[in-house]
Amino acid sequence: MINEAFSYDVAHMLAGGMLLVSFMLLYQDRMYGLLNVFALHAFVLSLSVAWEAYVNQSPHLYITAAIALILKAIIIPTALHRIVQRLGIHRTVETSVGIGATMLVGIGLVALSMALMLPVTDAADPLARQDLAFSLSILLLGMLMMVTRRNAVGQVVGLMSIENGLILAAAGAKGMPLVVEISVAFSVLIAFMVIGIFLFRIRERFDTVDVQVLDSFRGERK
Amino acid sequence: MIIDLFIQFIQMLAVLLLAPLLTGLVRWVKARLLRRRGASIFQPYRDLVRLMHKEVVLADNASWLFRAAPYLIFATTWVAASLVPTFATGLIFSWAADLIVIVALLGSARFFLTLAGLDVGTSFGGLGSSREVMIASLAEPALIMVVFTVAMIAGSTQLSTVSVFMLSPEVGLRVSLGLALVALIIVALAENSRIPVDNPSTHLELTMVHEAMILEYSGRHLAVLEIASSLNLLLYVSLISSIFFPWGLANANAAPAELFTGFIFYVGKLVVSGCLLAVFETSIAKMRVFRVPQFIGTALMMALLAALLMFVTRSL
Amino acid sequence: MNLLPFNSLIAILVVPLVAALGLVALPGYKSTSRLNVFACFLTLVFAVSLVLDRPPVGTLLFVDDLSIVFVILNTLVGFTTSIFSASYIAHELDTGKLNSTYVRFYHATYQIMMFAMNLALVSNNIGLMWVAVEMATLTTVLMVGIYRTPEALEAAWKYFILGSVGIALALFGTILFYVAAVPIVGQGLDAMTWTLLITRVSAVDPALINIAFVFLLLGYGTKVGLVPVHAWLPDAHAEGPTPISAVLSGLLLNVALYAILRFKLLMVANGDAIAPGPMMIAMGLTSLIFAAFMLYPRRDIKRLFAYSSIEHMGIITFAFGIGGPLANFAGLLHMTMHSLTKSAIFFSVGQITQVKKTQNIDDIRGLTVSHPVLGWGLVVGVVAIAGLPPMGVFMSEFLVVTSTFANAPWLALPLTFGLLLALGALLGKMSGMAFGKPSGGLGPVEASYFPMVLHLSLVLVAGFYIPQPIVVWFQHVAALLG
Amino acid sequence: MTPLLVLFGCLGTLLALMPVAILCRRFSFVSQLVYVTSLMASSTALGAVLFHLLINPTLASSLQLPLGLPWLGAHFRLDALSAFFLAVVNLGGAAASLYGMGYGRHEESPERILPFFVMFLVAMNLVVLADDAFTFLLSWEFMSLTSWALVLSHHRQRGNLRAGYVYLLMAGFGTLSLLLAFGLMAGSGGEFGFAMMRAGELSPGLAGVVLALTLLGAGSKAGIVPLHVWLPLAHPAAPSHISALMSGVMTKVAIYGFIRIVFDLLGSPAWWWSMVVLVIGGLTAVIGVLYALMQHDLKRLLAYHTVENIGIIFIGLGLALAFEANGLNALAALALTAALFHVLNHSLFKSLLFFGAGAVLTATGERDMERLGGLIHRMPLTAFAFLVGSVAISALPPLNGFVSEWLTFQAILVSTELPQWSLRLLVPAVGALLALSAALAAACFAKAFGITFLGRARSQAASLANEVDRLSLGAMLIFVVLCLLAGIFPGYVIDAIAPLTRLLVDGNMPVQAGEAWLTIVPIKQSLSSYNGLIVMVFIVTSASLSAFVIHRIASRKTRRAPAWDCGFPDSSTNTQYTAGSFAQPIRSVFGSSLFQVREEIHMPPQGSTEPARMTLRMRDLIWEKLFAPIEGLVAATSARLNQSQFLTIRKYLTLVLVSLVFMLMVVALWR
Repeated sequence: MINEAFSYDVAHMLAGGMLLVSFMLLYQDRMYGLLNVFALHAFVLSLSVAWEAYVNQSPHLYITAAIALILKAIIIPTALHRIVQRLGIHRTVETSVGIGATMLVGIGLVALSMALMLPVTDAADPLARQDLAFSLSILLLGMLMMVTRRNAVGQVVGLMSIENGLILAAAGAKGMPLVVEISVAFSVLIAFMVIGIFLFRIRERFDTVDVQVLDSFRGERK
Repeated sequence: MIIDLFIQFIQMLAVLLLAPLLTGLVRWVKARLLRRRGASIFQPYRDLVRLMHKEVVLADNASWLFRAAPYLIFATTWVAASLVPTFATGLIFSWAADLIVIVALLGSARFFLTLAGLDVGTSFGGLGSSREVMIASLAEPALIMVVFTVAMIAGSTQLSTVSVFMLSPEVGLRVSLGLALVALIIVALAENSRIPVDNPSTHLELTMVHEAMILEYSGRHLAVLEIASSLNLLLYVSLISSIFFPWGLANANAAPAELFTGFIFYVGKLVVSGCLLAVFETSIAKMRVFRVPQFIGTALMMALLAALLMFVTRSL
Repeated sequence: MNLLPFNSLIAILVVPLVAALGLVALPGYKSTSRLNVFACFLTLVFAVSLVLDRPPVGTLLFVDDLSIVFVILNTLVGFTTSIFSASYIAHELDTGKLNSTYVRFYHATYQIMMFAMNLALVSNNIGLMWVAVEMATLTTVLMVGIYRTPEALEAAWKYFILGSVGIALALFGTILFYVAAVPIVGQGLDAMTWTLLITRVSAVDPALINIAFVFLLLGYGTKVGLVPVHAWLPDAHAEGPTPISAVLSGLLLNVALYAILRFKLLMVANGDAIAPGPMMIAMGLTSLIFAAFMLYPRRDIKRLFAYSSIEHMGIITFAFGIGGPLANFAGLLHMTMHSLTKSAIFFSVGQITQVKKTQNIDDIRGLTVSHPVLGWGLVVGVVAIAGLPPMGVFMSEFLVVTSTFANAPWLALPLTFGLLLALGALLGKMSGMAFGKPSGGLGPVEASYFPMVLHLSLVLVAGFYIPQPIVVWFQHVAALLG
Repeated sequence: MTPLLVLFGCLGTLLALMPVAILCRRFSFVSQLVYVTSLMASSTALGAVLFHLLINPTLASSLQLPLGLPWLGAHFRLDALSAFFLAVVNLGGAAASLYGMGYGRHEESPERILPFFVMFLVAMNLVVLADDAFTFLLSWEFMSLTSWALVLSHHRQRGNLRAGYVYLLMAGFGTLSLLLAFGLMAGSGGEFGFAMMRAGELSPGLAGVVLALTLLGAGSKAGIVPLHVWLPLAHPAAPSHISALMSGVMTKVAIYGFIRIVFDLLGSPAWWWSMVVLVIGGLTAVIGVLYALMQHDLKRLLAYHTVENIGIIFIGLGLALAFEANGLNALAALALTAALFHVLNHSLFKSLLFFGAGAVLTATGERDMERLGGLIHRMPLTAFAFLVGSVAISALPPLNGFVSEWLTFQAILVSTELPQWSLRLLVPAVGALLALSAALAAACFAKAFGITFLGRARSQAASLANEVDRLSLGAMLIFVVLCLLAGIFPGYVIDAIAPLTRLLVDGNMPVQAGEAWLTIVPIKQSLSSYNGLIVMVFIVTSASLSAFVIHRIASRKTRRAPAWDCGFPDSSTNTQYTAGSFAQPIRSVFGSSLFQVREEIHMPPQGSTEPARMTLRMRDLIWEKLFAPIEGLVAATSARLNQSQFLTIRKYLTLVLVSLVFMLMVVALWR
């Protein structure tokens, strides 16, 4: 059994790494780059979940780590690559807010989540506290990303980075039953499936998945 | 009891008989003032008799209302007039109706007159009626306000009680009384369609109000309406005199002598007021119909002012 | 006593699942729709039997008085809606708006949705509850998109994106709750078991569950359709098949609200935590007034009533936020009345849109002349939903308004303002549609009026007479809700 | 068998009629069936309440049903106040049913009237009977709802939809204000029983708020200015016997609501309340009658007159409040009696007048006075009835309208007893307004009757009109007789009202039954007294006497000839005065400010033969300045907010993020 401090540092490092990657996601403005960075995000996630599993001797977390690795780090990015190719939108610059502003807001959000989390979780053990703080900021950054991305793929990626943050939190929560991970995986699966269906259908009818076009102008809009 | 009834009866008869005389007097004085010889003051009686014996020429689409109206108007006016103490107070039926009722009775007379004006469906009739209601809509509130003032002072709306109180010393001289008097006189002029509001002796469409309404009447109907209008004049004169100049009013259950003096006083008042009216009418000009509202409006304002003064100063 | 060979709590979950499988397998429209109705009826029966024999509290599943109210309401409306949808879908098939494969898919999803909602209502585990709510959401997403028209797809897409953000928030809230509970209750399932939490929550670190509640309120609030996270709701109602609109308004919103209520109980039970009331009151009032304003510019009949659902959800949230036996009773009553009335309205609206072949309010005129039953049904429904007597909503709104006088009288002003605003909008639209010279399609209605009439008569009776047992029950639950 | 039970029997019968009317709508007999049954039920109810009011007015019988709020139940109570108003309601209901038996024959879609008609009657009865807030509000709003349905019974006519909409919206507004008022009175405990509200004491401030809310709630239903806007739209839109019910009876139910809350439940009043009520009453009276003068739609004119009479009633109520607040209970009783008497009177002659208008409508198909005229020849009985109604509503002796107005004047005259200066200044001014409105009312009905029934027919329809059926005439004649009786035997009515005043302001006028010759004496003989009977007898005798004498001693010859008209008779009926031209002088006096009247005369150019044209422009300032802005504000706000409903998903997500961050910050700061 390795000592507390070391495991703590590793966990900290990995979680912090994820946060860093979230920032990278935030300023990626090319499709392919975005997908690659997301794959990296999922990879770091799986690492940190695995580490949690190792430290807490909770083997079921390995499953989660595996799901994260296989599904999020490999399958989904490649699938999205395909979609991007088929839709021919890999060239589009698709952030709608300036990178700098986004970054500033992101930093603000991180600060907020730290301010919220670190003081309150005294009762919980330090590991969980770290993870909660990081995952909250990852979640917020993910939302920020969904807000700043103009097209569907970007938003889906943002959504999935939110999921990653959630999984990080769930993994950090000691002994959290299997229910949650399964549900997460399951929800992500559904998510991907549905998105796939939608993108496909949308392709049928629109020449772009730009969300702005999706908002049709019903008679009610005046 | 019998005496009271008798006196009441006498009064009713008196007003009926004296009314044409007053009209005749006013006409005669006006004529003299205009350096004309003028018809005798008894001319109205002759006119009435002549009219009564003429046949009635009814417009083709005159309804039953047109024929009933004169009698209704006459009746209401007469009842009102007979409720005003002329030479004696404390009439037996005075409690049956107070000042407000008298005002309302005149109102109903006017109501039927306007309807009669509309009945035949001629342009003149409508013209008369519409102007009449416009005048009345201002004159009636003014009258009510005068009534308020008087009632405040006398502590009653019973006319007999009022005039008795007015005789008593504690009346004193009051601003509101003066205002009320002026208002009442203006209203009286308006309600009797005298100059400057209306001109009884013209058939010029621009100036007609009262005459326009009774334009279609003839024969006995016209006669009855004439009596009614002179009754109206008499009523207002005796109203003013019994409120503001109640001197010489006898008490109902007084000795015959007193009653007689009261009667003399009353006739005197009639003569004086008749002359005053004639002088007034000859000395000023008829005003345009649409300046009439201001004229009567001032009466309303004065009466309201008087009432307000009373309400505030009373019980101080 | 146990009337049944097996636990009816399990039954209300198993029946829909089995039915779903069967519906996927079975071909042909008639049989499937019949099976659908039958399955719903069976579920309803089992749900009612829950009142008679209460199964023991399990670690995953349990029912208490609160959840039984929701379950019965849920299954009842589910049943009537299935009857309505049978005729509705038949018409859609005839007009070729749907083909048979989609219908099969539709029925299966319908059952899965029922399963998910029941599961959410009877789960004793906050994690499981979360899973169930999300499952219900996702199934409805599929239903909304079923017509594949651009608008339908857009609506479903919007619903999906906003919904899954809601999912994420709710999950994070749940995790936080777990983390907060671990030190007290200990690791594992226990820290997520509601019945255990409610007993021990007083010792939990309040600061953490405060944050958790924010996430839960926003997360589940998205499903409830509270302003400002309501954006998906009007489109989803307008573009999906009308039975689904009925189910969304009548059931799904309640289920999400149920989740919020469960956590509100926990918050209240923990003494030092932030009071959940003010947040719920604020969101409720915002939803009410905002939705009331939104009723005026509406041109699409289904959107109109979608916004009215937001409005009423606002009222209900407001009532539960006020708290206290009276307000909670009012909230429960209002929720029941709203589910019944709103689904009845959607039944009539569905038939109207089918006979008039339009959803545009301006093209629907003189219904009481052309289709008396539909027209008067709509009139009665709108009169009820606008809170006019002698319908049940009047009673509940009366109670909601008067309950504010107990502790916060000034809140009655914005509340009544919103009510009046909504009244004006709804009546204006309704009188235009129901009266005047008929226009649009004059064809006959082949669908059955039974569900609409049933709901409306229930609401009508509730307006001046509520049976004593139900009153006692509701009062007990209201007391539970603190 | 107490009156209350009889009453509920009748209500049950009426309710039972509703499904019958719906189910048997195909058969022709149903309308007769419904009207006959409702006639019987209403008259039975009338008998029951009269029994209660005259035999044992002091005892209050109450009843509780397991309906309404579960833990409260539905409470009903029959005391003197409710008995009086129930009498008004059921009298109107019976007459309307009788009238409907004839009038309903011409109805093309009775199924849109009959069910709501009976429910409307039931609702009005229940409002007056209710003894707890919930039952009261339920019946109150149900009353509005059913009458709304009746307003929409001719929903295809232009403007009726809007009328119904405005009506129901105002009704909802009123109900919500009353709801707030009751909420305040019930307090935190939520005691909704009237008995408990009576017991409870409110702080003066709260009581004032309750008064204001009650004025908004009951006032909007009664039609006080400026909340009257719905009334002239809705009342004429309904079938005439419904209009009669709405104008003659429903507004009285609203008055009942006001009296019940302010005089009964709210406890002792503060003197300044009366200021508010008096001002509102006076303004309502004058503005209402001015609006009426400007109308040429007969039924709308009548509706505006309802507004005026409501104003008169509120003046009486205000005076009663003033006296009661100063402990002058006898005088309060006088004022309250005047108000209640006018309630009765108005219900009588307003129903009568609406019946008359309905008769004209059936006979000619016209409501526009400009297309009527000369009907006195074609339908003499209707004309007579309408004339009596007009005389009564114009407050002319010896009919009933005058008595209540006279009593109000008496109450104003004794208000010098009041200690407050402001009241002493206000009351005579209000008196002036009252007198003004009375005079204008006379003018208005000279116009209404004169233009509609007198003169020459202005349209084909009017010249071919025929007298209406016997049943309608019967309904009218009943009211004619009642108006006359209430006018010449006012003492009995006053004595019948005495228990109410004892109940509400625990004082009463001197008993009138003892007075000689059936005179009425408000306070004491020397102060003022009135005897309708004597005046009546005097007028009749002198009129007939004079007629008799003249016919006997002078000529009785009569000849028909064309009208003289100053020598310029014109055969065309267009030369007659119209409703518009009749009102022109008054319009020019009063209308310039309130209605912004603008008259433009376009003379034809020299030598051209075309006629000169006059265009008249009038504006309804109350609507334009008060309601149109609200309408516009709501529309603008919703349009503005509506923009936020069609954003991109991204923007919605931003919304979610922002609200999340906001709430998190709140929590962070809260700690």
